[in-house]
Amino acid sequence: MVPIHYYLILSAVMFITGVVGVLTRRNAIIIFMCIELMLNSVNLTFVAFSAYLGNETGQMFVFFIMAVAAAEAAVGLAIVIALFRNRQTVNINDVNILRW
Amino acid sequence: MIPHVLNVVLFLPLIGAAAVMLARRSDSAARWTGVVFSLLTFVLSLELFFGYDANNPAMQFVEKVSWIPALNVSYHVGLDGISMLLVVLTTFITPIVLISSWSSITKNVPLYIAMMLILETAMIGVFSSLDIFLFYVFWEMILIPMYFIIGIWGGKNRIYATVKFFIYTMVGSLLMLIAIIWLGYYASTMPGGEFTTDITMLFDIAPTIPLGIQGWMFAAFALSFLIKVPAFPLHTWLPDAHVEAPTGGSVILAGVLLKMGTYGLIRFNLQLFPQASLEFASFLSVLGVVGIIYGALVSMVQKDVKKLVAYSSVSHMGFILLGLFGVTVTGLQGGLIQMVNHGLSTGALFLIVGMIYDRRHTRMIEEFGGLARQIPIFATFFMIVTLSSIGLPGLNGFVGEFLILLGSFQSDVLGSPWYVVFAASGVVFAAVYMLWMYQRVVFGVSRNPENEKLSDLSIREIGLLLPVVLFIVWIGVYPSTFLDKTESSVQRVVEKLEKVQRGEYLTTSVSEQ
Amino acid sequence: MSSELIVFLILAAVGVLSGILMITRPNPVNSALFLILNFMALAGLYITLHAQFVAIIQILVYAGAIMVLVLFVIMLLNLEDEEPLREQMSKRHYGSLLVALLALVLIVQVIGWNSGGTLETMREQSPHALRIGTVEHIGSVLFTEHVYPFELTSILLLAAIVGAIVMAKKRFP
Amino acid sequence: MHQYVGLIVLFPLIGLLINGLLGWKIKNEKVIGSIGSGAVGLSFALAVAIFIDMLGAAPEQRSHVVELFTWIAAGSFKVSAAYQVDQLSVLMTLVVTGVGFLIHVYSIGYMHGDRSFARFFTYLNLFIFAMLNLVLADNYVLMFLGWEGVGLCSYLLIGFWYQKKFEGVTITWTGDAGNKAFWVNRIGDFAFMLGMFLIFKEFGTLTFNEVMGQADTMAVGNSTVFWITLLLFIGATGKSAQIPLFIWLPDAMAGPTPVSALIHAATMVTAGVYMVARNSALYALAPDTMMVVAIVGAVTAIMAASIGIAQNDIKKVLAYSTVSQLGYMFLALGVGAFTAGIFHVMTHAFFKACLFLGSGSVIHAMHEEQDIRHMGGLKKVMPYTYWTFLISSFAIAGFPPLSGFFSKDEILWKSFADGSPILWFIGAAAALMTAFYMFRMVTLTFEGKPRWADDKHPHESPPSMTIPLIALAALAVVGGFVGVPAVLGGGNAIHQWLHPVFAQAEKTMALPEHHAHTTEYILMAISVAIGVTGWWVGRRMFLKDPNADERIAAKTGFLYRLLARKYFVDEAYDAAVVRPVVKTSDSFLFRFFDVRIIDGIVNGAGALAGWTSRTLRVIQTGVVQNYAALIVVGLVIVLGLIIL
Repeated sequence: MVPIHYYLILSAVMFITGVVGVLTRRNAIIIFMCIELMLNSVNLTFVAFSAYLGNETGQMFVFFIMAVAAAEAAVGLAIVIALFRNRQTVNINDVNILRW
Repeated sequence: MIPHVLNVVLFLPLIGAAAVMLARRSDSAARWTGVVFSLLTFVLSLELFFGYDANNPAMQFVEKVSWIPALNVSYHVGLDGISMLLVVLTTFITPIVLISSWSSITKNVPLYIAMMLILETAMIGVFSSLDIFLFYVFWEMILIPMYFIIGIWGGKNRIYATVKFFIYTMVGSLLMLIAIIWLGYYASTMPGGEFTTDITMLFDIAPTIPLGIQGWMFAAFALSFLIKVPAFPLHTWLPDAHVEAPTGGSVILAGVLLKMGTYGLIRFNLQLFPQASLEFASFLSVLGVVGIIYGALVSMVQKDVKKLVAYSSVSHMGFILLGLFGVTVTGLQGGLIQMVNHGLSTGALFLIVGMIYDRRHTRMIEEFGGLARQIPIFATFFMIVTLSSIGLPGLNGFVGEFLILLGSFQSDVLGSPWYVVFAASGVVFAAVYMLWMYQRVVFGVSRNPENEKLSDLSIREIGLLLPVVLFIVWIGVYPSTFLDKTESSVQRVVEKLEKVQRGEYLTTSVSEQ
Repeated sequence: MSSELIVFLILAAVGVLSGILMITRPNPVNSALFLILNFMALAGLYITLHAQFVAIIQILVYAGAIMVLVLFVIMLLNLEDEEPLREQMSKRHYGSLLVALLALVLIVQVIGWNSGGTLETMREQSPHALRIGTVEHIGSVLFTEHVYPFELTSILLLAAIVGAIVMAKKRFP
Repeated sequence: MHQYVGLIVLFPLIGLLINGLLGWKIKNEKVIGSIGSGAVGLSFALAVAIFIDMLGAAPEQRSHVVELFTWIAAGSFKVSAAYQVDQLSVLMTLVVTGVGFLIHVYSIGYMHGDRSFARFFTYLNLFIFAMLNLVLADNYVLMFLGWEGVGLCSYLLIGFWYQKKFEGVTITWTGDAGNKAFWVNRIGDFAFMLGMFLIFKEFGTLTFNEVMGQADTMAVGNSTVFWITLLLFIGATGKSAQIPLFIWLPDAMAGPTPVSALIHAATMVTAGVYMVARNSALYALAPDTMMVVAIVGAVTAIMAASIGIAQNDIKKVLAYSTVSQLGYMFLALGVGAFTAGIFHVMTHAFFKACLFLGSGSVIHAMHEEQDIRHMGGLKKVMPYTYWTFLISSFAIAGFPPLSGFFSKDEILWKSFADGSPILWFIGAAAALMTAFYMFRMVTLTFEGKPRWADDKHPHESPPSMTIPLIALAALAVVGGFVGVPAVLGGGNAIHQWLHPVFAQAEKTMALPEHHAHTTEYILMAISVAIGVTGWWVGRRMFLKDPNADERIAAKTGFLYRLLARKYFVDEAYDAAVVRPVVKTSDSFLFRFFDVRIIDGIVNGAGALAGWTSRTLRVIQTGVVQNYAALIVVGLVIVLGLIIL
């Protein structure tokens, strides 16, 4: 049998992979994809717990997370497009307007 | 009798402010609306003055509506002689301020008028609140319009002055807030007590606080008020604020806002914490005396007329502080009338400085000279107000200073004549700095050809100064009109403190019960 | 080693490797394709957890809809390759990497390698697992117990649609 | 009649309101002058009426208090606007309004053509108003109102020609001289106020009658009373230009000459004398203070007289002469001769006003020339001025039977009899100097050959100026007869008149009666001899050689310079008091303490907050990845805490 730890550790590894991607890449779209990866790793945790606890709430969460992810994808990519249109780049190092 | 006249006086300016913002399409419409509302407020406030029963030391015109039941906070306002006088002073000064800015404020006029009217409501609120929480709300509410008045219509260095003014005041008032909460909490620890901020109740409860804690409470309140007064050495915001503020702002600042500090000391410090007041009386009197001399000496060497007047305020307010903490009826009465006097004469001085600034766009003493020849009416008003400021008998300044010094000299609390000996030397210095300045500005011959082209005061400007001068003479010749109104209220304050001094007041801490 | 474990390990290896490859490819298209592979592996893992409906949705929504959208945007923008990761590694990157790995170690520490704490009771899947992953069960729960969040989700999606249109379209003159 | 006393004060008030508010519209000098003079004239007439009324009453029924309204009341403190009509105040009122009226009339001529004619009369009326409050007040506070009020008028009138320069130590403009007068007076007033506080603390009231009533039962030598009287006396030294506060009076000559005559010679400066006399009952309780008063008076008398010798400005000579004469008055008060002091106030008002007005007439004629070295020979050109001036000079020098002889002689006699021979000697020496410098001045101004520039055309002044001169000269002649001493067979009417006012003091002091007339005769003869000597020497020396000063200066060197430069008192005050205070205020209190220390702390607190924020701002790079990295760091920290 596969204990839940395996799933959790796998999830953690994938999550950290996503984190590393977010921290190191410059292409906004790739960062965006890394975030999707992080979300998915969390989904895995939910589903694993759902199965091991015999409780469907975890899967409900996954369902809603996916909805949110879809919405996020739509808005996020729209932002990327708007950004590219204004700045001709998706390199986030060039986008530091947060700095006042 | 007008029903609920205090409510009307309190909120009419606020309604006026709303009306001004609605009428903001035209500057002159806004000006007229503002003046009409402030004059109406003044007329209604006369009802407060004449309707006030001088023989009754209790609060009058009381209004009470529950506000935050959970904290026992209510909208509770009312006047005794002390606050009544200051409310009328406020309503008297505000129309003058609005009319004085008739031609000098051209930027964003409706907002300016509205700010002044909001300020008026807040000031009346401060003086009439009988609930510390409400008081605190009004107290902080002052900051907002004042912040904008200096920050938007001020001089070159206005942002620095505004921030300084704001932060100075905030530092004090936050400590006061803590003390207010503690007071409310203390009330709830009394047997059968509950959290309250109603001062009519706290007047009886607070004096039972053990002396050690009372000292801290006293300090927390006093710091806030001393900054506002401003007492030495917490005064440095004042010259900056005055120099940068527009004329109207300076007048209202000197005329009314500083009085909030001394009023707070009478209303809260002396009455809520009598034991601590007696403990701290000599310390605060020393601050007052140092302020008198220090303000005068520093004032003497100023090159900017407005700054000179600002430092003279420090000196004058020092007198009031001394009068309050001598804790005698005479001294307190003097302090009270001196608050009104200072409002009138220093207010008028700022008006006058503003008038000359409007004409010459400078306030440097060295730029003037020989003005008496070009603009004699101006020089005459300037002279009268100057003399009032230096305390010439027959004008208002003398009555206040004399009573303060006389009262403090007899004071058992201070117990030494030296306070008065040093304070009275301020009378000499006042003559030195004011008349020296007057000599350099008005007498001699002109040091700048621009002065030759000056035009004398307009009818509007004369109309502004005339009522002030009228009251300057009135108080100087027949102060009883005003002193009679406050006598019984002051007597009550002093009696309480005297009782405490004799040890008659029952001091019981919670733990003992 | 049970067959279940072998399947898990294979899928896990695919997931991890595709993830790592995804974050290291200079070309965004390649990254996107590896991410799709990763999602596939995840879908497989869902199957091993008896969550058939989620697995299918994963393929349909993620690998299908979202990733197609991403690829579409990548191609629309016609982006050039980023310079190889090796060349742009800076102190900050190493720092990030270090911190991230430290975080991983700590997370694993919290989970515990193979044993410990409340997880000790979860060495096997629940007997209910088989039942709760079905479309029938999910549907009934979703439309009864979780009907309010479900309806709210529609509002969220509507807002996202409007937001996406507003932001992505050309400015008004 | 006495109940109408309020009107005496009211008339000048009305006059000043009319001239002050409507003067710019009236413009006509005659009308303005008539209103101003008329107001004072009416007051004088009423004062005469009250005086006559009082003469008819029994001596013990001559004192009344007329209360108008409560002025200030707070707590246990209450003062009223109330006037005390008694022998002393009526006498002073007569002098103030009488001399004041003449000087008002004189001013119509003197100020002719001045652009601020109405302003001048407004101020003069204001002065009379204040002075009347001072002398008529029934309490210290109202007296203080007059006290400061006359100081204000003095200030306003000294700086009346505010565009004119005036030379003096640290003085450039006439306004500076006005300021100096006001400030020095304020120092005196400061002491006066403290005196009042002390009185209120001790007696619980500030009304003269009540204070004196309580003083009646007090023991001589009471230390509180000593401090009270000393403080009041310091107030008097300010107003009456005594050591150490006399420095303002010579500079007060910057004002128009009628002002010098009215305020700085005849009336205001005698306020200190009046005040001490008013409080005679208190002073009698403090022999130590009396001693101080006498010594200060004597020293002032001789010091000022010696300075007067070396002055060349006609008004400066008269100014120092005034200081010196005031010294005499205080000498009289100090030895307990209150009547003699008041007597001298009165006679001095006559002849000194006449002298000042005469000098004004001269200055007018000489086109604003005030240096007596550039005059001479004016005797023929302006006879009225000369003769009145000469008569008054004889009066001040103490030639019998002119007024100055009687009053001065009484002072010298009392200082010898009730004081000490030393005081008498100082007084006599000062009298010699007085006679000398007066006739030096008369000779240089009016006699000898003309020394003025050719473009000057002196002429006699108009009647509006000469008539007051003649009237005052006449008073200077006959004024003394009210005080002819008993040894000369006189009834000493003024002594009789004032006796009830000073009875309490005299009872307390219990001065011995002097029956031996021989000493008095001898002293009288000496003082006449002194006067004659001074006259003869002064006249001879300067008639022969108008530049005799230069010879003396060359011979005595530093001594002469010391006198000419007024003992360097102004310079010493400037260096010891004025400069250090201003300098400390500017460079230490303001520039260092206020700006550096207090504002330094305030701004420092602000700067600290700013610095902290600037430091923390470094992490706000604006790069999203950095924020994300920080989130991870936060995660690590939280996890670390969980594990630990």
